[in-house]
Amino acid sequence: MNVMDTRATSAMLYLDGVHVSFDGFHAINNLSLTLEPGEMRAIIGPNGAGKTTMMDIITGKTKPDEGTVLFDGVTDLTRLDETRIAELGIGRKFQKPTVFESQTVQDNLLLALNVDHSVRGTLFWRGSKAESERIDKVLETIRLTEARNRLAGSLSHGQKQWLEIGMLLAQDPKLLLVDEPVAGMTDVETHLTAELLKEINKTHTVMVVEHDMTFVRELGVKVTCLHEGTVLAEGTIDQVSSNERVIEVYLGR
Amino acid sequence: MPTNLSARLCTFVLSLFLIAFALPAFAGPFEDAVAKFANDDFSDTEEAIAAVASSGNKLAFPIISALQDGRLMADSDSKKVYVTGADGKSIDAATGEAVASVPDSASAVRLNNRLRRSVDAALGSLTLQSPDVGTRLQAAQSVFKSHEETALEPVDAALAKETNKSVKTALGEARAAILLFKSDATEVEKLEAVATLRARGDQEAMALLTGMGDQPASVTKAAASAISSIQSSLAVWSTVQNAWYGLSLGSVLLLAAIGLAITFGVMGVINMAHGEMVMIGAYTTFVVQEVIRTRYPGLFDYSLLIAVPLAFLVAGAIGVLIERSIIRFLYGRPLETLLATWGLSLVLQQAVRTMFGPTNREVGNPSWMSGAFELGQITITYNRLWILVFTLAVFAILLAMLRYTALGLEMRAVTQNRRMAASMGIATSRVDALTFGLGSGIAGIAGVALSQIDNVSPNLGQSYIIDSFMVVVFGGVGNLWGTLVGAFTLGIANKFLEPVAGAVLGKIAILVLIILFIQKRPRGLFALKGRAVEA
Amino acid sequence: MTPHMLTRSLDRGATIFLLVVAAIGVLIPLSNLLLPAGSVLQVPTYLVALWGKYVCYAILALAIDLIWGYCGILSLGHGAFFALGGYAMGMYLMRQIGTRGVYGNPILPDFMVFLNYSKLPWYWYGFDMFWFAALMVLVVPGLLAFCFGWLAFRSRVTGVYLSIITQAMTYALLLAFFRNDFGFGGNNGLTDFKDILGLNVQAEGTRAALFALSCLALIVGFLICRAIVSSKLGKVLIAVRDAESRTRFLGYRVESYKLFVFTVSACMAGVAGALYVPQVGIINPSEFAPGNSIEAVIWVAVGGRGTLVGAALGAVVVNYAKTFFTSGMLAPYWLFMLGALFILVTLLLPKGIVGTFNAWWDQSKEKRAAASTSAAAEDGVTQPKMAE
Amino acid sequence: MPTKSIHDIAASFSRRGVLAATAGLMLGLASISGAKAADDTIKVGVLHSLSGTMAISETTLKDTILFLIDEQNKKGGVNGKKLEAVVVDPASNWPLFAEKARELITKDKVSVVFGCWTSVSRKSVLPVFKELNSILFYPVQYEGEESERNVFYTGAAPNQQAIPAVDYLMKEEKVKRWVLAGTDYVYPRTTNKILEAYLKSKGVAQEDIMINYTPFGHSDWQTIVADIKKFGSAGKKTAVVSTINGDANVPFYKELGNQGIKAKDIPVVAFSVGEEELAGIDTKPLVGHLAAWNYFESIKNPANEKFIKDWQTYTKNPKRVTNDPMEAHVIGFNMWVKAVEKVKSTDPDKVIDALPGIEAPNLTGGTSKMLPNHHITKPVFIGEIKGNGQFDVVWKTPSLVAGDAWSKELDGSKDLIGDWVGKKCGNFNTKTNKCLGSGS
Repeated sequence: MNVMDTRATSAMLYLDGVHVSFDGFHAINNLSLTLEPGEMRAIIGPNGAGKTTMMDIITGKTKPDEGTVLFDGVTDLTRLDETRIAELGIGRKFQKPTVFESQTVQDNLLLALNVDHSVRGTLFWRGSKAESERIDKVLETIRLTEARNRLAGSLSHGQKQWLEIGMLLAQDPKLLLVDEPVAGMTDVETHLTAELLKEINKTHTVMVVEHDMTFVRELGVKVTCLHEGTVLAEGTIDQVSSNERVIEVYLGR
Repeated sequence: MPTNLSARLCTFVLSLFLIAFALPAFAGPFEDAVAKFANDDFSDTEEAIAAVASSGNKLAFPIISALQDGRLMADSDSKKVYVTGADGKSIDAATGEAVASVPDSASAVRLNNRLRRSVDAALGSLTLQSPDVGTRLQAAQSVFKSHEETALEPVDAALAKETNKSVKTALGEARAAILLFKSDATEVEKLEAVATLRARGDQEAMALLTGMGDQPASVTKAAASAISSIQSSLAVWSTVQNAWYGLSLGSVLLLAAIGLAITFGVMGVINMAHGEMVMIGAYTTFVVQEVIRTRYPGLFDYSLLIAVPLAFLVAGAIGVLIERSIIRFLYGRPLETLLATWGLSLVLQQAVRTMFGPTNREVGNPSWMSGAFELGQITITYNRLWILVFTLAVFAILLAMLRYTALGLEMRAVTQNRRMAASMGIATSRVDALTFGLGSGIAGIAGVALSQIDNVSPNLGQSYIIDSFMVVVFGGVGNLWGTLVGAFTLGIANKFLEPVAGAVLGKIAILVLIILFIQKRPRGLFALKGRAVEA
Repeated sequence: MTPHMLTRSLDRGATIFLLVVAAIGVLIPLSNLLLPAGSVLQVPTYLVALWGKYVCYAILALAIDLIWGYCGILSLGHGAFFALGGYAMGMYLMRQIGTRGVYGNPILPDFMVFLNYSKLPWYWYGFDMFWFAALMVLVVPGLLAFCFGWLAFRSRVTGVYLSIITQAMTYALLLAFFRNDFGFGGNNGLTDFKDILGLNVQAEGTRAALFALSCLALIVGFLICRAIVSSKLGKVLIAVRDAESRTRFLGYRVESYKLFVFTVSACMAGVAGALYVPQVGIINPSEFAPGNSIEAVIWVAVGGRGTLVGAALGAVVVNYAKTFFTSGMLAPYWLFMLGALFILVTLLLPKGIVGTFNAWWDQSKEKRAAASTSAAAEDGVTQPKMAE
Repeated sequence: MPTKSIHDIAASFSRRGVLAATAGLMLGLASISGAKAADDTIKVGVLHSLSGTMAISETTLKDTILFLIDEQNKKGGVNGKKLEAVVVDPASNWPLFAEKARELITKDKVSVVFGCWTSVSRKSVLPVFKELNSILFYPVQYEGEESERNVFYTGAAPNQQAIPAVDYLMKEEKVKRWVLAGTDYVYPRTTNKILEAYLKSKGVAQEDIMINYTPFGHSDWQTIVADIKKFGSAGKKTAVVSTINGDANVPFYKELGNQGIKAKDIPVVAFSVGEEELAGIDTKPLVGHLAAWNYFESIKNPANEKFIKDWQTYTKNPKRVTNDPMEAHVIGFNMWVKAVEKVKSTDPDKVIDALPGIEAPNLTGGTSKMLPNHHITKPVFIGEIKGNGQFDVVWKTPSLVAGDAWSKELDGSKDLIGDWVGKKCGNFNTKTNKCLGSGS
């Protein structure tokens, strides 16, 4: 399928005036944000800024109290559940890497492939050449070819992070939401991950949530800073990091 | 109540003895009547009672009251009958002369229910003018029950003298009851009678009105309207009664579930052996009562008060033991915990079965726990009332404990964020043990209360475990208030369903409703929202 | 089942298991029927019936393992599906009694006669035909499981909550079937069967046949389970078990997967019950008791969940122990042992007999591999260390 | 796609799994079919639950049989052979009853089995006893409607308990209005059906009969007791006929006592409450309530006094009570001994044919006789609960009552009789002169 979005006129992701509160605590507060097709966006912000909650809303895990969330300019995500949204082409990588630990690396990727996901389809499924090639390619990209038959649970933290990204690739969505991909990675791994994401961005729209400023800088893309569930500042990394209020929030001056 | 009535009677008997001795005994029919007691035949005894009661003989009262308390001894061979006083002194029932000792061949004159009723009736008319108010009230009421024409004169006589208000009304009602059934009573009298009964307005009054047989038209009409008015008022009361039953059932459910709300709700541990903790509490009560019975009978009324802390300690200790030896290895594996504790429950049951035997054990109700009182037209039994009070007290104490004590604070800390708590120097494993102990201890306390209304048998726990889980899940896990509301909701719902659907269908309906409810609100009535759910 | 699924599901171990079951299924009946009674090798009818019961339990255990071991659904109400299947079969057997009931009523079963039923309740229609009863054996448990699961899984009732409401379900059914007005013989249930398909249920031949049939059912059931778990669907199930929401975000309809296995499993339990009834000779509400379902779960835990063979093995081992310990001097202590078994297995043997053995086996295999090709192994073992 | 992990797992374990399974099977064969009967003893099977819910009632009966066997062996056993008890525990699990029965007869080769309490347990072992042609003595009062060649019913049939009790209440207490309260299982259902028919035949109107069923172990009696109170206050003398099952009785009586329902207002006559059950309750508030049995511990009679003394010495428990089902076992056991001695053999067919007509003294001074329908003749007593947990007999039938297998009150069975002597049939229709169904 053609992953490049042809309708570059409308936004890939469009959030406007979104509110969510848990038992009185306002996690997301009048949040508005748009993501153009093919764009890669880095989201930063202190703990509790609502980064993860935002992703929950986009992926249908949490329903907003009010506000619009549009995908591809047309689809209202607030009405759909996780499965449907995933089928639409939104992939997500969790903050703490979640892979299927008791299955092999390649089975993890196999499960991620965006082929027939119906009960019937999986029950009578038989491996095809195309599929195994896709998997080999992904394994290549995430540098796990040797580990293909190892249980995912036995991978190192960094490898798990990559495997999860690999699963995103296999899923081949229009929009990737990547939550803290380099948490707990060595500098080498962090660098490689940045490379990987840039590579992915060539063919996909990506939203990255990350604390690691050097990493964000390395990505060199537009940055949005969230604070208390609303957009505090937007722009290049330098603009944002020189923004008074951002500094205030981070250094609590 | 019957016990202290007979006590009053005894004193009254003795006072009458003095008079009795002074006078020379009658001769003739009275002796023959008395002799009948010795035939050990229920119908003879009945005749004897009637004859003696109506004889007007001074000995009539002592004889009949002795008969009631099983102090009337009869010797079937010599046909002699004796009255043994509470003080052990005995007299010849026929003559009233004191006798040295009652022959061994004599045995107490036996009664059956029919005779007990006629004894009550006889005593009623005999004690209408007793100096003691309580006795007079009793007498008036038993006359009301028996409403025999013979009692009319004594009633009128008593009414004339009576000063006490409540006794006066009671006598009035008794009189009405008699007149209603008196064939030669005038229409006016009967109409008055109906009015009086209508005023009384309870089921017994209605019983009399419905059962009065054929009467003059005006009376039947009045009775009919009286009945309908009583019925309508009773209908209202029955709703109140259902509500009360619901509350009382709810309190039992809450009591059984509250410990679970701690172990399951707060710790997330599925303790299938929870019911057995309840059972252990009940058996503790049994042991306490046994010791008291054998050593310090005087303390019996306090047995429960003694049992409560003990049950808490015993069950709590066992709880801690379980947590240390089994549960702690299974944290984060709720389903395994469920299986292990189920096995544990089997072991505990069989252990109790081998120790105390498989049969039920008797746990007595202290006097303040037995009996009932009338509130308007509904009966409220003391044990249910106390259990309700007790449950609420336990609940309040538990809440306070969680909120204000150090342990409570630590518990909440550990359950909300174990790692953080640990890093702040809280000995989490100690807290776990104590929390589980607390839950089990409360289950033990529940056992003390349940021993008052249910079997004390090895199966006691089994009958509560499922209901308890329903309550906790329905109310919302991790929320004590949810458990409270859940318990009372289920209790009341159950009691309003029961008259309609019957006990079995009612219970089934409740279960189905809960299943459906869980679909709507998978985390119960008072569910936690947001990130806490994931944790 | 398409051929490639069959081949895929038949690895060495599965094949051996099937062969043994088949062997037992053939040899025991033969020795029982052909050899002279009393000879050393002759299996007495008593044992045929007994082992027939074990085999039925093994099928039930398989059904539970399929949902618990592979999909993480712990049902504490599977006894209900077992019992429903049993009742469907029982109703057929009751209708077969015909005029040989104590009251000689051609239509009404005895219990209906003395409870003054004037005519057969509508839900008893059709059960005089074997094909209908056989169909109901699958349909009734399946339908209940489907409706229940549809409600539960759609509203994402999971883990402990699910276990507890499955328990509520079987408890409600227990109470319902106790009621005599319910039309299933109340507490006494259905019993005093005469024929099945015109054969006397008491006859040795019939017993042997039933036993063989049960073994066949176990084989088929095992094949179905293997086919499911070794297909891609099996991987999805495990994925759901390990990380449900992750699976959702990959675009799988988790609820339909759960619903599918839950229903399949319920049907298997139904079949087990249906085979159990004619061999035991009675079906009554106590089969719905929550305790029974929990015990069945323990069989699986003992044998090793997520290992199918283990489940079947566990069912046989535990029930054999039950038979053994409930006679003679040990009789009063049976519950102690069962309870202890529950505790010890969960504490010391969380993987179950087969699972533990299997873990040990893999380790020793890895060692051997390491011994032979140390280079590859080192690579595999030390790489994570470097990364961290 | 290679799916290595799963398959290896399967491969590696199932080989061993298989071995274990086969080993288990072999072990099974060895241990179970291995045992065989010793010839110098006669084996007696005891099939009573020692664990689970029914242990409450059945454990005592197990001890009773062991006690009787002990006594018999002191007298030198039967036909010069010692008796040997084989005890199994069906653990209150009905299918297990069938399995254990099969085991006793086939593996242990017992000559007779004494056992069962609940109807369902009897029902579940019936096919086994028929198939393997052995003998079961069933000691508990039950709903009747049964007469099997291989079973001997030493407990009361409905006409030996329920109907006399109702007669007593009508005659002595002038009861006009009836509450039939029971646990919802077959014994109360059938008994109440019989009583309902009987009461109507005595001219009691439908609105004067209230029937109520509760689940097993029902513990919240508030509503029902209140209903009984209401029903009882309609101006006619009311009584409760209780077929409530053992465990539910304690809360029931406690609620009665607390709500102040005195025996002299609304008497309760129970068919399942004996000395054992009362041992669990404080009986003072219950004095005057009634129970109908064929035996009471309190009955004054040398035979009974001796039995109680020996029993309490045997159990080393001076407080151990005796009850009706125990007496039933005593009678049944003695009848079986006599029959075996009569035919000089333990061959089931001979013993079964010998048993009808055999007489054995019961503990209440009479002599019970085994009837052709395999039920026995018994006296019926009405006892009043006393403060000490015992009963005071207030009425007894003038003579022994013969147990009816088939109730005269039910349409389904009024023409049926059981006769294993002449007709060789358990359900013989006297109208059509046909033996219904397959009979045995």
